Amino acid sequence: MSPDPALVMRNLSVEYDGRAALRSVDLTVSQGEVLALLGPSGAGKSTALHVVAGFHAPATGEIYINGELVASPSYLEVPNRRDVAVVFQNYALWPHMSALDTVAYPVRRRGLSRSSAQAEAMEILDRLNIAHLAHRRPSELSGGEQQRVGLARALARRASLYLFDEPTAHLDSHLRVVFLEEMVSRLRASGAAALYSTHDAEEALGLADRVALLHDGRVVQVGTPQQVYDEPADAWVARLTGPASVISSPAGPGHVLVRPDWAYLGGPLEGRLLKVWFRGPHSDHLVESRFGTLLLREPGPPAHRAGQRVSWGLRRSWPVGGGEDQAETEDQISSSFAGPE
Amino acid sequence: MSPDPALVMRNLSVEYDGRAALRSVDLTVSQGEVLALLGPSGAGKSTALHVVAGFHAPATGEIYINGELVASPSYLEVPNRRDVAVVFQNYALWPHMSALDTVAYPVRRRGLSRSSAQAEAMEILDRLNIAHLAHRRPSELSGGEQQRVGLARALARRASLYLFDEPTAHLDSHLRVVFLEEMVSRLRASGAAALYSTHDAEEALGLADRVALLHDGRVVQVGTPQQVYDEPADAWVARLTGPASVISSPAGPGHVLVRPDWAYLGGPLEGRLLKVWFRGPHSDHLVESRFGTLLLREPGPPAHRAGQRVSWGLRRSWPVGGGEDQAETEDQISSSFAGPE
Amino acid sequence: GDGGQSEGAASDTITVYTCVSDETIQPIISDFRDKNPGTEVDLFRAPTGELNARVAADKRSGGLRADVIWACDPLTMQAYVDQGLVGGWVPDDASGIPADYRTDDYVGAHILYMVAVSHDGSKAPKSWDDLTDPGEKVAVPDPSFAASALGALGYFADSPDYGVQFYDELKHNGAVQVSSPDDVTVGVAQGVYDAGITIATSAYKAQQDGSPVQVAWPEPGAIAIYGPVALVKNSADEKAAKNFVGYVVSKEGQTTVAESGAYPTMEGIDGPTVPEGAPVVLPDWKSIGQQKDRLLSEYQSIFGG
Amino acid sequence: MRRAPSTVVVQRGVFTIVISLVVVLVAFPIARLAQTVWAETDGDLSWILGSAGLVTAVRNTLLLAAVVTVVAVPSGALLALALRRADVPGRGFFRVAVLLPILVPDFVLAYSWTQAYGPAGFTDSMTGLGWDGVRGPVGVAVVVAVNAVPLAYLVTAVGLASRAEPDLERAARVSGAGAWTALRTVTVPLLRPALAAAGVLVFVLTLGTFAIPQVMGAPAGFTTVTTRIYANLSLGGDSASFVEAVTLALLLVVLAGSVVVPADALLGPRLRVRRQAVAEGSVTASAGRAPGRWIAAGLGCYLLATVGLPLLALVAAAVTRAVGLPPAPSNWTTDNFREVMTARTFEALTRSLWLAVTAASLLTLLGACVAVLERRRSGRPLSSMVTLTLVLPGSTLAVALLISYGRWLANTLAIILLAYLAKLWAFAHRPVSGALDRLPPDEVQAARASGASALTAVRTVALRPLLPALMAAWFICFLTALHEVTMSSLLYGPGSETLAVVVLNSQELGGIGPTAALSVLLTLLLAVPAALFWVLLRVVRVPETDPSPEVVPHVA
Ligand SMILES: Nc1ncnc2c1ncn2[C@@H]1O[C@H](COP(=O)(O)OP(=O)(O)OP(=O)(O)O)[C@@H](O)[C@H]1O
Ligand SMILES: Nc1ncnc2c1ncn2[C@@H]1O[C@H](COP(=O)(O)OP(=O)(O)OP(=O)(O)O)[C@@H](O)[C@H]1O
Ligand SMILES: [Mg+2]
Ligand SMILES: [Mg+2]
Repeated sequence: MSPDPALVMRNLSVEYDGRAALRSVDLTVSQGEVLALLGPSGAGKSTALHVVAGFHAPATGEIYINGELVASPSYLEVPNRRDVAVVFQNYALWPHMSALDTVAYPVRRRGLSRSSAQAEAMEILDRLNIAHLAHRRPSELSGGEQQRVGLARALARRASLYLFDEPTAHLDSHLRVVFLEEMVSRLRASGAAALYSTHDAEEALGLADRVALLHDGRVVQVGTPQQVYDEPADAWVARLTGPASVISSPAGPGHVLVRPDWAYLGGPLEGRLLKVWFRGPHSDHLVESRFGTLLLREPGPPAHRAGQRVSWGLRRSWPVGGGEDQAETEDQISSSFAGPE
Repeated sequence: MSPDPALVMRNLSVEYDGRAALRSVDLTVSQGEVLALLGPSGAGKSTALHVVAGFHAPATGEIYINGELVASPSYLEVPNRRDVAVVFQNYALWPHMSALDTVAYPVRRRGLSRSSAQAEAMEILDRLNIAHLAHRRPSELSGGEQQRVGLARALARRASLYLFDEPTAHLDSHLRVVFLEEMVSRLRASGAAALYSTHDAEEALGLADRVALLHDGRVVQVGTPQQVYDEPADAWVARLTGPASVISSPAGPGHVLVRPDWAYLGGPLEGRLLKVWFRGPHSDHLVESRFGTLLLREPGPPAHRAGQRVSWGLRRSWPVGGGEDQAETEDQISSSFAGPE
Repeated sequence: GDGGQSEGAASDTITVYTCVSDETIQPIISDFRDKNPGTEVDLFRAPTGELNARVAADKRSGGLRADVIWACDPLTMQAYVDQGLVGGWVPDDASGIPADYRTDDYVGAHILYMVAVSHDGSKAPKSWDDLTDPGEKVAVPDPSFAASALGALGYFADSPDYGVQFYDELKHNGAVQVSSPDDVTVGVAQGVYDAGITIATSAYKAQQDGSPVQVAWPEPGAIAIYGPVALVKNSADEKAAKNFVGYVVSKEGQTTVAESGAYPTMEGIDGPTVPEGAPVVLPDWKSIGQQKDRLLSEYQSIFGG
Repeated sequence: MRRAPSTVVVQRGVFTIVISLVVVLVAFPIARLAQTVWAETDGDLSWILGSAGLVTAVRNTLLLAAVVTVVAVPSGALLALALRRADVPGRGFFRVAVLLPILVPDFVLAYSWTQAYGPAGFTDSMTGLGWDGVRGPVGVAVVVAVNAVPLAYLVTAVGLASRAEPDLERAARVSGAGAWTALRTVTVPLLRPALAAAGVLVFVLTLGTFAIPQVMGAPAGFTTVTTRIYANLSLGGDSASFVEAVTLALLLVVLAGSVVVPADALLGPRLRVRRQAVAEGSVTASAGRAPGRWIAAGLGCYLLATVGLPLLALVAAAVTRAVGLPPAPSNWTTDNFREVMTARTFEALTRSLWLAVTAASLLTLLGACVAVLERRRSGRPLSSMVTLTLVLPGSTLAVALLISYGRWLANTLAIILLAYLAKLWAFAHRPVSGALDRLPPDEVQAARASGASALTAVRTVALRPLLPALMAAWFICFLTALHEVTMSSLLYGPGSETLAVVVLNSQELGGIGPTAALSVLLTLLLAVPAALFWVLLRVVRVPETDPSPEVVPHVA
């Protein structure tokens, strides 16, 4: 395997007729690494994947795959000459091909015979539990089934760099896991790397070796899941990587960031319950106190009702730049946890 | 408002050239209620929505909207005569229309003038944070942005029954909440009802008044979120509605179902940690014991490492039909929580 | 015919079907109008093929919608007669027209002469069989396409010292068939062919326009194909129609024909060029009519691809 | 299945109208022909079908049609794909230029080719490279093909325009497919409906083509069914030859039917791939890695050969005093143009324009209706039916209409209009049908679910993507109707002379100078609308704005 990183984006910018969608992005994906691109809708995730795949030309910067220059403003290698496999956010399945032919397609391109290509394709379809749909066309498949065909096609490509664009958006938790395992095992086996775009913090944290946070075309933080979760660069990152409240620090001046699980009920501090949500394995409590409003998570069903006075405490907290506007944050919090009781 | 339920499906079956996709489904959505259709990929969620919207004819059974018969094997009311709004799983946006025109479309159909229609459309786009994209066509929008346009179009329809097909699949947590709030407030205001298809248990539990579990075209359980989570009809429902382990009951014969939060570390029972996952607000522990393997959730980052001996206990458990195959279940569990550490 | 009324035309309006070119028919009509004020003439002019189709269709949908037909060859006209569509009357003063050019049913109103046209530089044929001289690239019009060409075929086939083998020899010397006499003229003018059989009018027109061609009236003679005019049976406007036919074959009519650049049938009217003492021969239309299919198939066995 | 009232009425209504029109324009006329034959032969056709050379003629006809289809359709498709690329310089110009052959009547085109390439023609007199074969089967095939390419091009182009699906090609590329593989495995298969439509049109059109084989085939004794039909008519004062002509025409109908009907029945539904509305990126050209300017150069050569020289020869003929003279200034004249531009001509021109516009508009509507109805099982035969009249040579179709409606409509513009509708219906239907197949149903459903009635949904959502196809259909019909010769010259009466009739009647059909002049004028007259048409087409196309890879040089 080449010693060079699997993917290097250097000072990469992409524009759509004048509007910048990526702004001088610098990212490196080492061999065998899974890098999650975590960002809200419109952040530029798909754009990043597409420019790496070779669908767009960069406005500035270069892209290297396995140390080889594949794109610069003056030079563009065509997609099929880049050793990448792509899962499209909208599947991009071929209406005239059955699931089997679709997945066999990249295998055929690798030069295998029709029959062996179909055998290999069948295997992959089977792993994603859609072998029984092998002979249906996209129009006869459900959304999630289509997405799985798209996934299977990418896996069949056997590339050294996989580009996944929200590949599990339409999969239920079980299938999601099945796919992730399949994906990981393949990566491990082939030592391939992956750039994985998602808007789901939990998925990114649980899956990736490193997470890159994309905000409006810019990379605002790169780090291990633990890092970006426990030590977010700012309140924006904090909220994107999971539930978080910003309150004025009980122990001195400035503001601190508090994850729901960093706080607990029955501590030294005073407060009042504003809202309680049952969330299955745990419940969330919105607690009002003189330090601000914060969200607090306890395992199991709710023990108190909204309106009750409660005592609470902090296991830990993380200082954030004072730039945060308290009020705005509160809305954010309450909103980001509203929903009918 | 009419006293009849917003939607009644009676003994409803749908077939795609011979293959059944819905099998004699009986469901009722009362006025103002949000009913979540929770099911794995391919369960028949979209089919159910489409047949209610009037895109397919039922093979058997009837559909009543606000007490009015709209579909039976012998009669089919056209979609525009049904008081429904639809969000398509694949958006189904019109390639030649700007976001603004798209959202103004249903308003225009309500007979409003072009200008006032556009004003109303603009308002909705603004609430979903895409006002600045009003003049772009679908091909110039990101996936999530397209989905939001699709949502806006449905909200602009002002129907008495909304059909949402995995409407938040491409939205980040923040947008998801914004949309849900918008949706709920509109439902509350207009007293409209919603049939909400999703594969995300947490979303279903947090959002819906009642949850219907769809398995291979059949409804296997209907109940409040609390009911389906705490008292699942069977192990399949249990796993679909959230993490769950099935172990042989420590207190006597038979098998019991255990949610991760029903178990805690430091209890009377013996075990060994097989795996630990950091999941942000909490961590999951896979514990091996003589009763079987179970998943256990503790708030905060992991306190132990895999391989360590631990003691554990159960806060509560739920008996399930012995029909469960233990071994199969274990794989299921471990798999459904695997993922690279 | 009754079509005349079904069109709701005024009762003193007559309809003329013809294949004669506009240059000829228009002056005739206007001149006739001047001489018969109050009689309107509607014209349907089309190449023989379309004309036949129109007549056939009329016949099968309520009868001919014409009062007078002016065809371009006797064969076609005879066929109409045989179907009882036209004829049964000719003007009394038709005697001005040579007997060769009339029957009891129709009278020749103009003549097409099939002559030889040759490119400047290549020698003009003295007699028809000069065309079979080796080295001459000759173009002949397709007799299954143009009745005039069929007339020529008919003549040669009948004449003892030619016969169908004349075409055989032509073919052997690399003669080429083109679709219409006009194409012959064009082809020769361009030098694609050295010489060819075509219609005098077309050849002379090219020559006058300045095309590099010469016209010859070979021995035993230019083949004369006359265009007969006839009265449609039970014409709605017998009187006006008869007037028209009468006029066309009258001295004035024939003069107008001549002035328009076509060859009149009436003798003693100075029309377009006919070289001094140029010989003229006549095909036997009766026999041509009878053995048309045999002629054509024999011809096609020679020129057919 | 009962549907709710109002839509039932609408659908039934449209269906009934279309059906009855098919009867009036197609079924009844053909039936009348058949009945005529039957009545006048007592059903004994042996003497006709057994007649000498018929077998050859039929063989020639079928062979010609097959060859032309095989040549023209791929060429048209290639043009369409090439001209889709954003990086081809002068794309707009090419898009118009490619269509020029449609502007020229068949026999003029035939003539111009003999002038350009034949012995003593352009190339011969300049470079000494004359092509004898141009007057013969090969020449016929080439010219008919050249004449058909624009049609194939137009049908495929609108198929492409009706929907851009770049992600599908991108997916092929990242699966490891080279440009051509992607083209072969994804782009072309997605075009199949349009290609099939083009194929049927070209095949049937060629079966029925007359002028070109007549003018260019005669020297080689190359006969087709159509030339035999005309031969029978032109020597056919007698009933027998007329009946023979009609019988042969019906034979053509049978030939066409036996190809088209099975094709439609079998292929039609299979070719249709149901699309799903997916978010679409913008177009990345993928027609190959060759830089656009090479493609442009190739196109240039093609156009020069197929359009440039022949049209030049045409212009030369139009301004030259007499045939056979070198086109030197000394021989130039405007006579031909003056001959064409008489008061009668302009009167006829306005009439023809009116006729062509009406016909084209009605046809587009009818074509669209059939395209929609054929998707219902009950409507499927329609598409085949309306194709049958296309194969009838103009002369025979005109006869059929006269026999059917002459009693009431003879000598009126109405019957000419009917003839155009009957002849060109397929022209209007097939392109729309081909484009409709690329329209995802979800988008219409979304409109319905937004409260739009069936008609509103079509108007607001379906119409726009189909606009290119509809405009193309209109355009083809308009042009063809504008310079249609045979039918109008057989059907016209006092006060209903069309442009072609007036001009071509001014001397025997085939008189080249004025006819050339007419074609030149028509070309000029129509090049303008043609240009506008393509500009419009670009405007209504789903936008293709993208920094496409081809704008940056590739490394081979
Ligand atoms: N047009 C069709 N033709 C044939 N089978 C179909 C068609 N559409 C859906 N199906 C099948 O019907 C079943 C239900 O499809 P449906 O789209 O309702 O599933 P779903 O619950 O929406 O799944 P997902 O969450 O993946 O969208 C699936 O097994 C699918 O394969
Ligand atoms: N073809 C295009 N033309 C113009 N603007 C575009 C185009 N495609 C994307 N954009 C814009 O570029 C930005 C980034 O788009 P991109 O698709 O990369 O977002 P994303 O991160 O994938 O979002 P999502 O999670 O919703 O898919 C968005 O603001 C979008 O509006
Ligand atoms: Mg995206
Ligand atoms: Mg679905």
